Amino acid sequence: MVRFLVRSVVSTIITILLVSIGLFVLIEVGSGDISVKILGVFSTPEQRASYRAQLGLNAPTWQRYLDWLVGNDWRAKSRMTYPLITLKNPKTKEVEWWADVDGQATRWKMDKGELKRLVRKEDGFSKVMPAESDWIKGEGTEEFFWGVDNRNNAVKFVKGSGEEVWVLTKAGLRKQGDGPREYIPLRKGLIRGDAGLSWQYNRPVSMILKPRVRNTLVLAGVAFVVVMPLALFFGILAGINEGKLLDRIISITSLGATSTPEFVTGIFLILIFGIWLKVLPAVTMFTSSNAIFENPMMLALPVMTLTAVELGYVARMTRASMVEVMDSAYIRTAIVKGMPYWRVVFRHAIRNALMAPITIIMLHVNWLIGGVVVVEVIFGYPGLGKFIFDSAIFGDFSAIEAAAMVTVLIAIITRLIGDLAYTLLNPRVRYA
Amino acid sequence: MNAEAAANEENKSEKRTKPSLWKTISIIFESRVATIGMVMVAFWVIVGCISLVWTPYDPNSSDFIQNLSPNATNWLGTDHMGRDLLSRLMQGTQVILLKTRLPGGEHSIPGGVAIWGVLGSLFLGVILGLNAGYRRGWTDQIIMQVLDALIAFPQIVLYLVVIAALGQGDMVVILAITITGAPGVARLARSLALDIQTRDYIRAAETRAESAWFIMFREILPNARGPLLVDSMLRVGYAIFMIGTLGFLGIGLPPPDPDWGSMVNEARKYIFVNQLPVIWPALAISTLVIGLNLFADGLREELMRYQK
Amino acid sequence: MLVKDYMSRHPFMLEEDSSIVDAQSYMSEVHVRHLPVVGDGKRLLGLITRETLMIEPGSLDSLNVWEITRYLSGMKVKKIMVKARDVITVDETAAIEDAALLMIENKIGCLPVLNGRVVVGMMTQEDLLVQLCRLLVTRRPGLRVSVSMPDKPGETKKLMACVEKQGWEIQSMGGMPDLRDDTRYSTMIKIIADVSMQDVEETINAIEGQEVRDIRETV
Amino acid sequence: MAEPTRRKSEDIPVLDIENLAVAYKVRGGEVEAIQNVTLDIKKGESHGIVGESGCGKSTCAWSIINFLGANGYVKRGTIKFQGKNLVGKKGEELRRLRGDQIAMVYQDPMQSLNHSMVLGEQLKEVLTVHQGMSNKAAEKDCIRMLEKVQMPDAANVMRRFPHQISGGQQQRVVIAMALLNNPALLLMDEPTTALDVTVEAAVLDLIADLRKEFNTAIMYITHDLGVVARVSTRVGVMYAGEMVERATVEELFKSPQHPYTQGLMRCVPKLGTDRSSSILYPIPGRVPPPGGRPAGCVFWPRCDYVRKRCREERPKLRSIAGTETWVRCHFSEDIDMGSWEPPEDLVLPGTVQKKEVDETILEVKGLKKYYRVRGNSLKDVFGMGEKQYVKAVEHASFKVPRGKTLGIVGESGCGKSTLVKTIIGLERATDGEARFLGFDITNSISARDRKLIQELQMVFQNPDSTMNPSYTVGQQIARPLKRFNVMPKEKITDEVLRLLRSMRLDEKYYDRLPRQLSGGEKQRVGIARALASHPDLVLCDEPVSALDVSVQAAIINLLLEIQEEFGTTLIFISHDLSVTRFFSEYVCVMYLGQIMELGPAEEIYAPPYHPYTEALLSAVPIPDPTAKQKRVRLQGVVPSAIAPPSGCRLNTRCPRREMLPDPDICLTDPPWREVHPGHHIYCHIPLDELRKIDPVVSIKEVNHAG
Repeated sequence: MVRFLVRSVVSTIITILLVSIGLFVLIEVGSGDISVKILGVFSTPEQRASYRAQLGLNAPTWQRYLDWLVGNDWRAKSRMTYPLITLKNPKTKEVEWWADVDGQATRWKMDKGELKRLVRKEDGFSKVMPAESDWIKGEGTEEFFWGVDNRNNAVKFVKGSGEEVWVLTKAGLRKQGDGPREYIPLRKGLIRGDAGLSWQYNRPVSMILKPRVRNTLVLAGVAFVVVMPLALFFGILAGINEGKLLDRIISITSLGATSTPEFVTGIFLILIFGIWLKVLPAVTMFTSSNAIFENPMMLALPVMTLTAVELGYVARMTRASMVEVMDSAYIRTAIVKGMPYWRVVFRHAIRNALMAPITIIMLHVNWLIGGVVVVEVIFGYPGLGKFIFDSAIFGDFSAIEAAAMVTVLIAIITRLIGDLAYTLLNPRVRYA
Repeated sequence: MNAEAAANEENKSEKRTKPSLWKTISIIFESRVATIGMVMVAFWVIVGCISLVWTPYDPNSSDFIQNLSPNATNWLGTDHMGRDLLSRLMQGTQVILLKTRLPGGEHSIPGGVAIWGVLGSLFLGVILGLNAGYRRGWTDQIIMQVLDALIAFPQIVLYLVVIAALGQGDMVVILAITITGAPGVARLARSLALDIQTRDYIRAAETRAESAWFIMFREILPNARGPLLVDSMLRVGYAIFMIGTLGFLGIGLPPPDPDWGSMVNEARKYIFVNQLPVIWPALAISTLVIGLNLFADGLREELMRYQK
Repeated sequence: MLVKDYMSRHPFMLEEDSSIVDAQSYMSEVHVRHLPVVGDGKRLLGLITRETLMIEPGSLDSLNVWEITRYLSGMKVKKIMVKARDVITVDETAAIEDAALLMIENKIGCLPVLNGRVVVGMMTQEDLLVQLCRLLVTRRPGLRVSVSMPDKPGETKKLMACVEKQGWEIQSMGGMPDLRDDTRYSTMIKIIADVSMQDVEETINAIEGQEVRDIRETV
Repeated sequence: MAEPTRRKSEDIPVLDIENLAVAYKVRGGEVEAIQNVTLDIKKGESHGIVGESGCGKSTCAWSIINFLGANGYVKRGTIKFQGKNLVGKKGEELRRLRGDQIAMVYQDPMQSLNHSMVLGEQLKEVLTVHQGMSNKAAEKDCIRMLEKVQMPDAANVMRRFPHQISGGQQQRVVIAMALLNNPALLLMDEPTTALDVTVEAAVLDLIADLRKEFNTAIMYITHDLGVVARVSTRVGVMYAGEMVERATVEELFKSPQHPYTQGLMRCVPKLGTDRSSSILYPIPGRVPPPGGRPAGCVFWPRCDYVRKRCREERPKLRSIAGTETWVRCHFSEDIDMGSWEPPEDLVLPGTVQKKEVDETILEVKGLKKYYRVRGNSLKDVFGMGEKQYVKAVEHASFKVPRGKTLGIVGESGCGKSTLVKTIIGLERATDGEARFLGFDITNSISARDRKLIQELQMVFQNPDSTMNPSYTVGQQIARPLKRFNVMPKEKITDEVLRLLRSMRLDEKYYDRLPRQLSGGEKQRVGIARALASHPDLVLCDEPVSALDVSVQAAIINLLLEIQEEFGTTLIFISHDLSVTRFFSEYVCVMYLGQIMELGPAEEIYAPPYHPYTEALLSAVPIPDPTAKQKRVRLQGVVPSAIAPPSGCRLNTRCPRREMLPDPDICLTDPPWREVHPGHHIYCHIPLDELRKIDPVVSIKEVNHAG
């Protein structure tokens, strides 16, 4: 059993790594030149090149992958004179990168060919101080300095060469002089909770993601709690009545339910409960990301939609498993031993019959997430699914990468739990 | 009289013919479930075929009054732009089942997006699955590990990622269906191969020192085709489901040809006024998927009975 | 020689909600006079005998012929059976002579044999007789000799020594106090030997104090 | 022996079945699985039911407890249990009978125990549900019953799961479970078929003991004439859903009355007979399926004595005057088994002795095959644990002369299949030498020359999996011909047809698919395929063990004939000692990867024995109730092949270990003791001691073939 556990965990970790590589490659490489997408097709090659440099896109793919996954502050640290620190911006709650110069958080900028320190004050603003003494002699006559700029990049300023850079501001691209020569866009990396900046919201992805994930977990959790007992009940009921009318009714209904896409079910539920019966809010406006806690009735229709689809699927699985178990030799033994029917069903059959569905349900969680995306889009529910969808439409890469990783993580972890549950249910594995 | 001779004589009445294709097909009709399923599927295929040469009206032009209920001219009514729903519904079958538009939009090849996607995943999945199941050991571990990673992606998220990266288009949808379907097919093919490769006829082939590819594709695959066929049918169902969902989300098959999902998507904004433009394509998707499911279920049962 | 070795195992049994008509026909079909009534895995609930099936005419007085038939056919065994607490039973580990005593004392013809509360067999008078026959092996060819000897220790030993000396084979033997003369003891031995009755008689009579009372051949 | 007169009630059978017919509803009608079964079983009697597969034996048992599935029902006849009719009983009444008065044990113990419940729970509920016993009391009773079925460590077994005990122990648990409520009737459906011979023998001993102790009536269903001869007092022979003969076991084996029974007797080799002294006569044709039984006597299409009346009139089960035998045949009095002649067109293998050739075709020396296994500790997961190996074959050495047959016998897990797989190259040898025709064959098959591969072919065990279901017979036989370029392409079809004919299959089989063939026919095709490349050595892995006896005989004859015709050398693996003896010139006995005894067949089966051979011989069920076998049983269970006992691997279970003055010597490797040149015994016990042991089996010579 130890072996089994360790194997699953190791395999899970490898899977996650593979997924992250696949995801990164697909998005970063598959999508071609990102700068075109962001700057638009009318940007000049020069503008794109400058922008790419600022995003650190000129580094080799493997390095970008590592930066994305585990961060690149250590890469920057090795070049910089002063140690790097992170501070929270009191206003936006965002994490900012600073250098620690004698206990003072400092950034740098070049102004008219001169290097200036920006020292952080208590109130979050910074004061400008000259910093010509920071220059370091390099090879030849070149003098340079590695510091932090005010866009959270580790940058290399070179004395005398006022690089011209194109900076993307809210008003569009603007040309600036006195730019640095090299950029390392500082990040902690995905596994340290830094998923980068969302282009769509211009805020760190991880900050947007948290409440979204929580909302989705609430939605999926409630749906799960509703679906499971019902589905298992109907599945078992159909299974022990195989071939009878009750079985037919349950089977056909559940087939119908699984074969109807979520968006159709959702729309019809809105139609029925929201418009004709007027018992539930037809159009839900989620004013804030905490709205679901203020008005839980808003959950009703999304949960019902998810339930309709999942119920049928799980019930069908359970039925098939139950039919198989009821046909097995040990059930025959129990009947031949003269056990009462209900004892046969409850003591002998159910435990074995649930083994298959439980693993399948856990494997099925990623299917459920698929459903969640659609349901969230239909109902405008501020969850992870809607977030992925919006990011995909917008082309917000950092966001979609992070969100996809989260869904994959959820899927993989539930699968791991499924494996464990199976192990606990099945003594043949438990004592192997 | 010797009894064996008698038994042989009895056998002689059986003709020396190979089991005909018709005989294989006829087992479908032995199952009521499969027959019903096949009729439902066949209905939509025929509708699609007809729509290739004829639809009642032009599906993309607004020839009629908006939001008509069914009447003698427009049997299923019209939508919010005054287009004939029957024509649009018929046309909607095409991209799913009958034709795929090549990039550039000029040409299309026969076979719908769902079909090609499933064929793609079948091709990829079978190769991977057979190798994993027959060779076992490291090959198996590596293949399964990669497939595990793929399977870990929720399908729709994978579609979204692919579409975000590659943009929209028929080929992208096919690619997405292929990628999402292949792990499932591979798992099935692997488990079948694992089972079949324990059989003595595989040992017999090995004692003839047949190559691994021969054993995988000539000895194992033919015996795995039943379950694979059944599985593929279910997969076509899922693919249709998915295409519908993508269409609904507005990121599926590109315009101008209507597909059922995008029809629902367009019509849902007007659902307070007219429910029919939502109901028809929804019904179409459901019936087609249910048909495929029933067909597959019935076929599976018959195949199992047949093998016994 | 315990009850469990000599009872009839797997006896015929009835369930308590069988009708008495069924019970009656079952009895005659399987040729028994006593049927234990059981439930819950052969646990004893009662006993039905030929006698209990004879219903007192008094209880039927008020009924006419048709009603009697209906009354009887609807009557369940549990209504007329001897209830378990009144049934005299014997444990399967009892000695057979104890079982015999029980039957004699209570003047009954059968004993359900229990293991705990579960009926594992039936012991009837007939079973005991069968065992008596077996004990005395009446059915094999040989010589049956009844010997009368003084009722004191050592006499049987003398007889045995004599038989052994002659090389006769003893099939079985049994003895009990002489009912008419309480100083003497009667012993029956069956021997298989190729000798004449006369020889046997003479040889045994030669033992001091012992006397052949009867000798005959059995087949 | 004259018994005191028993009472009438004692004559009422526990089970009395009369004219039972069971039908299953199928699509488009119904089929009668059994028609006209009549039998009775008395208290304490063990009634055997024997017949080939598809004869309705099991249906018969299931119908007694009315467990016929949703589509089966009793169509005619009565089933009386303790004088009460069971037909039509259902629901609560039936449930109370099942497991209380009537219990059942069937074939596969692993499948019939619930694998997610501990054994104790499964045992106890029989008592708690039926008798309402308390959990504690039930526990005590269950342990006592487990001890009665000689389960070691009974109290502990109660807490185990089924997969944690061995197959033989599982069957003991199932038997204990059946006996807990002291049932009057015990139905046993092939309870030992899945078990090894020595385990089977122990279970059969147990059943016999328990029958005496509990006086339970037993209905024992089996296909094995040997088993039936050992366990039954009376036997019923079933054929195609009918009871064709019933008699006491002695009568049945001494003078079988029905032509089918006689045919069966001629099909099975008796332990000790070999190909030079007797011939097996298969019954031609096959058992008709339930839907296609002939009119008249069900057996007439296969009967050698068929007359007009047989085809028209269905015979009744009638009593033969002056005996306890019942037979369903019009003419059984006219049939004299002694004067039976095989029909002229039945082709039989020649029994001529072949000329001696001294060429060794295969030589194996010190061959080893180890499999790496992974342990379960954390260390092993990371590959840091100690390497563990299953020692499947250890130091195997033998020679096979050209044109001869080497039989390899042993129980499951003894390594016989691995040995053969290593020879043919499906597994690569770990160590040792193996030469075939002078070429090294310790490598795997892909490294061998194609010409060499062609000379070494294999016949497989399971007829259902020996052929690829997707290809026709013709295609499958043609494949090796193409593969090895045996002949030009255009001649291949002719050659395939020729091969088919030599397997006694005519050309219409060419286009058939495997599912249209019977088991025996599939096996013939398998043999044809193996022979297509004209190999010098054919390895046969239990080629007949999955077949019915009548078919088995035909296949054995076919193999003998082929050997005669082509001079092919055969290695024949089998767990059946009688068949191996019949078939082989040389026999090799294996246990747990080690060869225990090796030598000419007739010497293996006579003293001096290796103690393991002795135990095997004592366990073989012999189809002759008069045969006397000594009871030599192995103790305990087969040890794990990962950590086999050191020295002689039998030392944990050896029945003769105490013959040695110092039993600890068994922990060292025993010497190869040479009895005669070519006959070796791997044992510490000196030969002279072994010679003193009496023969295990003594059989009176009765030759049914006349």
